[in-house]
Amino acid sequence: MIPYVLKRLAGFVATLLAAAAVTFLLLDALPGDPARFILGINASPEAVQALRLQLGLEAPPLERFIRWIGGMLQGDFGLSYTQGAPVSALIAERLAVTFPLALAAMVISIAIGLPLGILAARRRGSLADTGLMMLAQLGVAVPNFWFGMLLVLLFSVTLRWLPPGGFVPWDENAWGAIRSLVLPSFALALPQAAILARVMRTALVDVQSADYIRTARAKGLTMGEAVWRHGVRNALLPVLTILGLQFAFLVAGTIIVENVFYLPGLGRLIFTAISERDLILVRGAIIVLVVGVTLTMLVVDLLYGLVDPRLRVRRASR
Amino acid sequence: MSLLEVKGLGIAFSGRPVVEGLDLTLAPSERLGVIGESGSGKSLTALAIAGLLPDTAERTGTILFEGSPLPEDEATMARLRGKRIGMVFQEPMSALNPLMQVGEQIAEAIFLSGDRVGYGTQVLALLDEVGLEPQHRRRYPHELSGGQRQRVMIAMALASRPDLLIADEPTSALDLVTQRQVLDLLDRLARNRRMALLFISHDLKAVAALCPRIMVMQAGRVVEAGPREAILGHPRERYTRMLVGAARFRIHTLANAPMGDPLFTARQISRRFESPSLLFLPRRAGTLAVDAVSLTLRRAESVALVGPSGCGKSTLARIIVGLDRATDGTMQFDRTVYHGSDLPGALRPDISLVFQDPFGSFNPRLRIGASVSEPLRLLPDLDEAARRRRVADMVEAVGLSPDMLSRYPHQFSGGQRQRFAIARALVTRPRLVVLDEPVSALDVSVRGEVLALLHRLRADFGLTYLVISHDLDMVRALADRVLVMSAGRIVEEGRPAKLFEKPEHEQTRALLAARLPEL
Amino acid sequence: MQFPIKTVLYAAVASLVLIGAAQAQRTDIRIGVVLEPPALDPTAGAAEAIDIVVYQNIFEGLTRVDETGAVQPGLATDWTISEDGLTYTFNLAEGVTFHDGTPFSAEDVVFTFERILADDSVNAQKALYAPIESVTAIDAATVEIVLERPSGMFLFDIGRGDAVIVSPATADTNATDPVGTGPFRFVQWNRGSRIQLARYEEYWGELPALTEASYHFIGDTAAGINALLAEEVDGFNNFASESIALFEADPRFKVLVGTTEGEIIMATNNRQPPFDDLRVRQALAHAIDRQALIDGVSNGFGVPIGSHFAPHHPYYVDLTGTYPHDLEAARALLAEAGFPDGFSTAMKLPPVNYARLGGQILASQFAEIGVTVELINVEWAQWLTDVLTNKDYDLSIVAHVEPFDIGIYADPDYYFGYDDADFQAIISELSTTTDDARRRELAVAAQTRLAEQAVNGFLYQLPQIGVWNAKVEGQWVDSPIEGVVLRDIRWVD
Amino acid sequence: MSIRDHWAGRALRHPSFVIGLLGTLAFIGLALLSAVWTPHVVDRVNIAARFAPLFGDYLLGTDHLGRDIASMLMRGALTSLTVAAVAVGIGLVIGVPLGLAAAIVGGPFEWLILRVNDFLFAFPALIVAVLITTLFGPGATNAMLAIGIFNIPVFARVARGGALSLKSLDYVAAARLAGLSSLAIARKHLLPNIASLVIVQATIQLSLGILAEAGLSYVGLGTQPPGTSLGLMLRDAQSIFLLHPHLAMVPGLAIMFIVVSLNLAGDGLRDLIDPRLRKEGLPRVAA
Repeated sequence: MIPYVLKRLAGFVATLLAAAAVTFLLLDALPGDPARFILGINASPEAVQALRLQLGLEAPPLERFIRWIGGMLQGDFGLSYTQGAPVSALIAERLAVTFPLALAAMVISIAIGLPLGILAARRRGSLADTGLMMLAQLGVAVPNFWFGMLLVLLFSVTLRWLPPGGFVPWDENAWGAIRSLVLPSFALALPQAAILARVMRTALVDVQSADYIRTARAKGLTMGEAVWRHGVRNALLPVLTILGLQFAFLVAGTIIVENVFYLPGLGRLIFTAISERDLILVRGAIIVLVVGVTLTMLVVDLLYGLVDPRLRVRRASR
Repeated sequence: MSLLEVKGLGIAFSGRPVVEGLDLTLAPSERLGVIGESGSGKSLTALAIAGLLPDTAERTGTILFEGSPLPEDEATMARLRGKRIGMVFQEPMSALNPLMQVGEQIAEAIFLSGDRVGYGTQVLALLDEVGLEPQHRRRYPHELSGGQRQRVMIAMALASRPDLLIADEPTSALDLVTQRQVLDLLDRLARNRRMALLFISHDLKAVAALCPRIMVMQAGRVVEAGPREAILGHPRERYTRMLVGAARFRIHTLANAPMGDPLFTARQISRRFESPSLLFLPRRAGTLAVDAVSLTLRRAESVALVGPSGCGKSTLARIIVGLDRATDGTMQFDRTVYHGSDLPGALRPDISLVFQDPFGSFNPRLRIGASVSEPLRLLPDLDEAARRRRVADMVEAVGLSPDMLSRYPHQFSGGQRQRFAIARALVTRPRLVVLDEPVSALDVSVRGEVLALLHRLRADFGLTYLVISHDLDMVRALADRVLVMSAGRIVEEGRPAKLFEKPEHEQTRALLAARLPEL
Repeated sequence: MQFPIKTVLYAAVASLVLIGAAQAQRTDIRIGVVLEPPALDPTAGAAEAIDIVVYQNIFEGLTRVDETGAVQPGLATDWTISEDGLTYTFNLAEGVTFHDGTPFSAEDVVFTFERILADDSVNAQKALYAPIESVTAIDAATVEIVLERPSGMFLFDIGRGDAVIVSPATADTNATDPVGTGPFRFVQWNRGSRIQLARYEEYWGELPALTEASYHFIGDTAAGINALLAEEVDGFNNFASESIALFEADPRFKVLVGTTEGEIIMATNNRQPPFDDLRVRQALAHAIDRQALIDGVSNGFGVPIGSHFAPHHPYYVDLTGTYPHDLEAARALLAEAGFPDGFSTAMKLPPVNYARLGGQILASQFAEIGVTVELINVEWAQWLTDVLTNKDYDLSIVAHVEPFDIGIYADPDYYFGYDDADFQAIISELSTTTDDARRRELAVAAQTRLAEQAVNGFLYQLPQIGVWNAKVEGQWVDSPIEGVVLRDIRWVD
Repeated sequence: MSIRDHWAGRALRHPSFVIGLLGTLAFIGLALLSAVWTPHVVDRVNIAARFAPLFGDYLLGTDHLGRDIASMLMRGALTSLTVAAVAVGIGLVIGVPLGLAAAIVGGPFEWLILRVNDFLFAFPALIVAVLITTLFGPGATNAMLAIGIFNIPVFARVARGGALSLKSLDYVAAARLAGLSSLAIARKHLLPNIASLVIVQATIQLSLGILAEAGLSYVGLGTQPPGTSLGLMLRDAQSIFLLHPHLAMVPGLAIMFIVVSLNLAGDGLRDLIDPRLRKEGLPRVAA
């Protein structure tokens, strides 16, 4: 197992370094000057220049890049230009919304997607199967900001069960925080659940025609028992691959859903920070997002190694 | 009362019949061999008996097990299968659950057959009975060789002490030596456990070696059935006669081996494979696939390189034709010295290779003509007309017609494709042709023709052959001289007749022993 | 576990009390705003979003501007102005404390103005306070400010958010933890979500009715509508115009339509040909159909303007008739100026609704007189660099929200590129006279000059469309200065 | 050619494929038609005719600027399709060669390409879109670039997977024996055989591109006025949904219709061209 893990870790670190470098370069090339933005229309050039010095925008790019990376390793992401607060605090505050949202969406999509996929596979060809698969087709096709709004109109405006948006901080009222995450995570989870259902169904249907299932039936298991004891675990492999990719889509989705439900998430932070040219905040936030996505892919890779012995155990001698 | 009685069995898929009017009876501990080519419906018959037909199949006729018909409802049929019938399938690669240790999979079979306690020791007993070591039980399928995996399958089938063992092509995916060991194992087990055996195969010699009674099937019908001596001795049906004839090779060795001057010599060729190491960790010691091999091929000579799978013969072949590079040692073709993939372009037309699997050797998206003329790129000075004429000549030389060139590979049979493969190898008029298991993937009936073709082409074009194989009968029909390889080294050399009478090296003896008795 | 009789009893009693309390008047308010402020120090940032939260709520100036735009006493209860209009003596209120308890004194006023005028000051409106020569504390409760030259707007300018009085102890941290003397103190800021204020019980003046106030940041209009309809938010001070019909028809809500200090103009680069030719600018003025623009962009909400002046201001004069919507006249003027079949130009639009929609409507209106307009959408930061700083533009649409800012046309290198001696004379006299009648005359003259010169396309005044819970009173209908003043807001039955 | 008639024969017995194909072709037809003709001039602002009702003198009514919804739908479909198509093009042109090269060359070069893949993947399309639009200003072209960049790793992954399974086959070795260079082998032998894999993935990425464009337009980074796209129409209509529901319903349903059609066509294509494909359980990568 060790060489497999080390290989994956090396890849993880390399991807992160590349991401940091590209983010830094891209943002440095952005036109527009943060100091001018803070001081507004009528500010005098001297005031703008004073602020630029104060924010350290004048140092050469490479030096700033090294300082930034060094700082990040010790958890210091620098100070935000516009809000003056440490970037790491700002990000942590927003992460307390985006991370549980993405996690909840992932859990919901698995909780809905997998059972439906298994149900559809078990009743292959029946009405339930075609019905579920049509539903899955629709699930993928609905733009999530539109679906989100329809959810709000039904559950908040008409039924008044859940808040239409906004976020009650965890420390103030944990239950309120959970309530404000329910609708957004469902809006986010819908397309992912649809994809998971389709992949699970296809995987299970393929598994049913696999040779080792026939062997298991020969040993005295019924088709259902054989699929359950042998098939599901093998069917999990393609599902795991999709799960690994899905976190990246969830992150993209959160940015839109945070807008629809006006949640103080990392996505919106990046948006406002970019339009306000708060580059140091943008850089920090993007890196956190990229780490989140690559970390999940690493975890899924390692899980893959765990589930599939073929990856971690040496091949038979020739 | 017979153990198994099948009356008027019919299997059809959406109306199209695949098996019709099949009758078969099997007494307890009796053995029946079913012989038939691919597509004859023999495997479907076995699946029908075990109640494993796919749900899209429509079954007619009756199957009685100890007098009572097979239960309709799946659960009871599954329990019956588990307790009374054992099955072994053809593809060892995919027949075992890749994610579960083999010991566990055997234990599950024991658990299902009823005795819930002490199955740990039973697993060890079964492993031992099928010739595997105790530590194998913690291995995963991909860590075992084909033969070992087939033994695990057999152990699983025996777990429930079945009265009937159905073996569907159990050895056709194995190399000859392992094949013989598995057949002997099945024979011994059937006798010790007094199990009835339904042995299905396309290899007549394997069926004849194991079963006193034989049933011949063709296109879903039983052509002939009866005791072994009757079927082999004086077959009544024409199809059976053709099958028996094809299984016996006409041995025709050349009167005197032509003693041309040496065309190709290899000096101390070795090939080491490094294990995949991480970027930073030190490289671990690799395995030595070919170990200091030296050989010479004379002009127009046909030499065979034989050995069990994994002895390095294919690796050596790849190095000789320039697909791979030797880690050390040199080779000389005519006056040019090379190490493998550094074979100069000018010499490439002179050496060519015929692959084993006819299905994988042609690009499905290209017309067969384009594939056959591809090697002509090595002869840039040929103009278009000369190019087309040469391809047409070669296609006719291998017994096919040029107007087939515009068709696609999937429109030809295995035999025809192998002929096209040979035409492609000869289109550049090579002097040395390396043949990697040229006929082992073909149906028995077609093998004879292809071997005869190879024989004629060698005579017509004065070709030098290097034939790679593990099938001694085929080798004796084609080669003037035989080199026996084992674990990367050539251990014995000689004329086929001498080797067959007085084998010296124990590897050669093992290969000879693996041959099935003549019909 | 023995059944917790006691706890159940308490719960029952508590819930009864709660229900009882629900009938009593609510004293908390939740206000929706579209933009979140980048920081909370009004003296170190120009964003309007800052003043909306803090102006007259957390911070106070010497004077304060009321709902009509008039100047009222603030921390200075009364003041005297010398004959030559150069020396102002302010008497400060007694017993005033900052929210952190430190007492307020004249020293704080001196510190505040020295901080604004310092070389490294980052105050956005530093130019307004340039005329100040000295600020001296006569005694703990009296401050004297001496000017270099008289300034008609001085009392108004020190009432703006940029000149609120800050304490030296907390000046540097006001951006994230504002401490002022106002009726509400800062409680908590959950970034991206909301800011909470609470009534400052030791406030020196009259205590406001509200005990708690929170601002909720909702950028998306549809989300805002849902928040109002689900009664998660009690009102928006200035809401998008497209769904107002929804709230006018709903008895739970009331809609207050007023104006702001924001003039929406079609900025024209007077130095860039062909716009340096007065006839071309006049032709464009004739081609603009203001009412169609207002209907299209803000669903009919908004007052057309003929010059750069807020209609709710006492000195306002209606000059929309200077160049009435007349396509024939426009085509004639273009021909006269040498463009018989029009010309093509480009319009850079910042990322706001009135600009992006307005641009499309103006483009289709100009197309009718042969002027083809290419629309280029830019981010704010890019607009500030391209248009404002480098003057690299032909036309643009933007709102100038600074109160009484007609003076910007007197600066020749301001991005309009307008350099007119007569106008500059009017403005310089206006800024130095304090007599009201004379100021009105000058203001009218300035407005008329700009209108005739058609310096820019004067479109309409940015409306303030307030959508509130029907049971809330005391909000300002107009907003003569940036801010949502909570002082008078209360719940009624 | 025998593959086509055999293929068309089986196509008719594959209902969902036929529905998907017809839906897609109808949609593309309408979109292309809008380039030459639309019921009304698409971007003519006519305030007086705002919010005209359904089936009045404007078939699908008019929007908040008085523009005819039907014409906007057709032109919007054209923009959405072009954005998604160009994005797929970018993914194809860069992703597929990368994937093939990784499979053939292998070793550290393959490791590098896989890392670039992961890196490109880790950047959510929206963040890339935001960065690009702030660099070059928002607009349809930048949406194409952003979604295109997101497609590259998808196609690279598909191409590499396909090529790896073919690389060990004999006809590739035969080609190498015939002296073909790696590049020639990739072009002549590998590319045609992974074509079906790539085509299927292209249809799926096309449908996801349309959704991504809608997402970008929703946050104001996709197509900019006066241009129009389905996403932009949906965003503008979202805030007046309660007053004029049909303004949001029409673009929303149009997006769903084209995405479902494309997915059905894609899956149908996969089953028809290469049944073996489905067996490999190629995980459908969705954005």
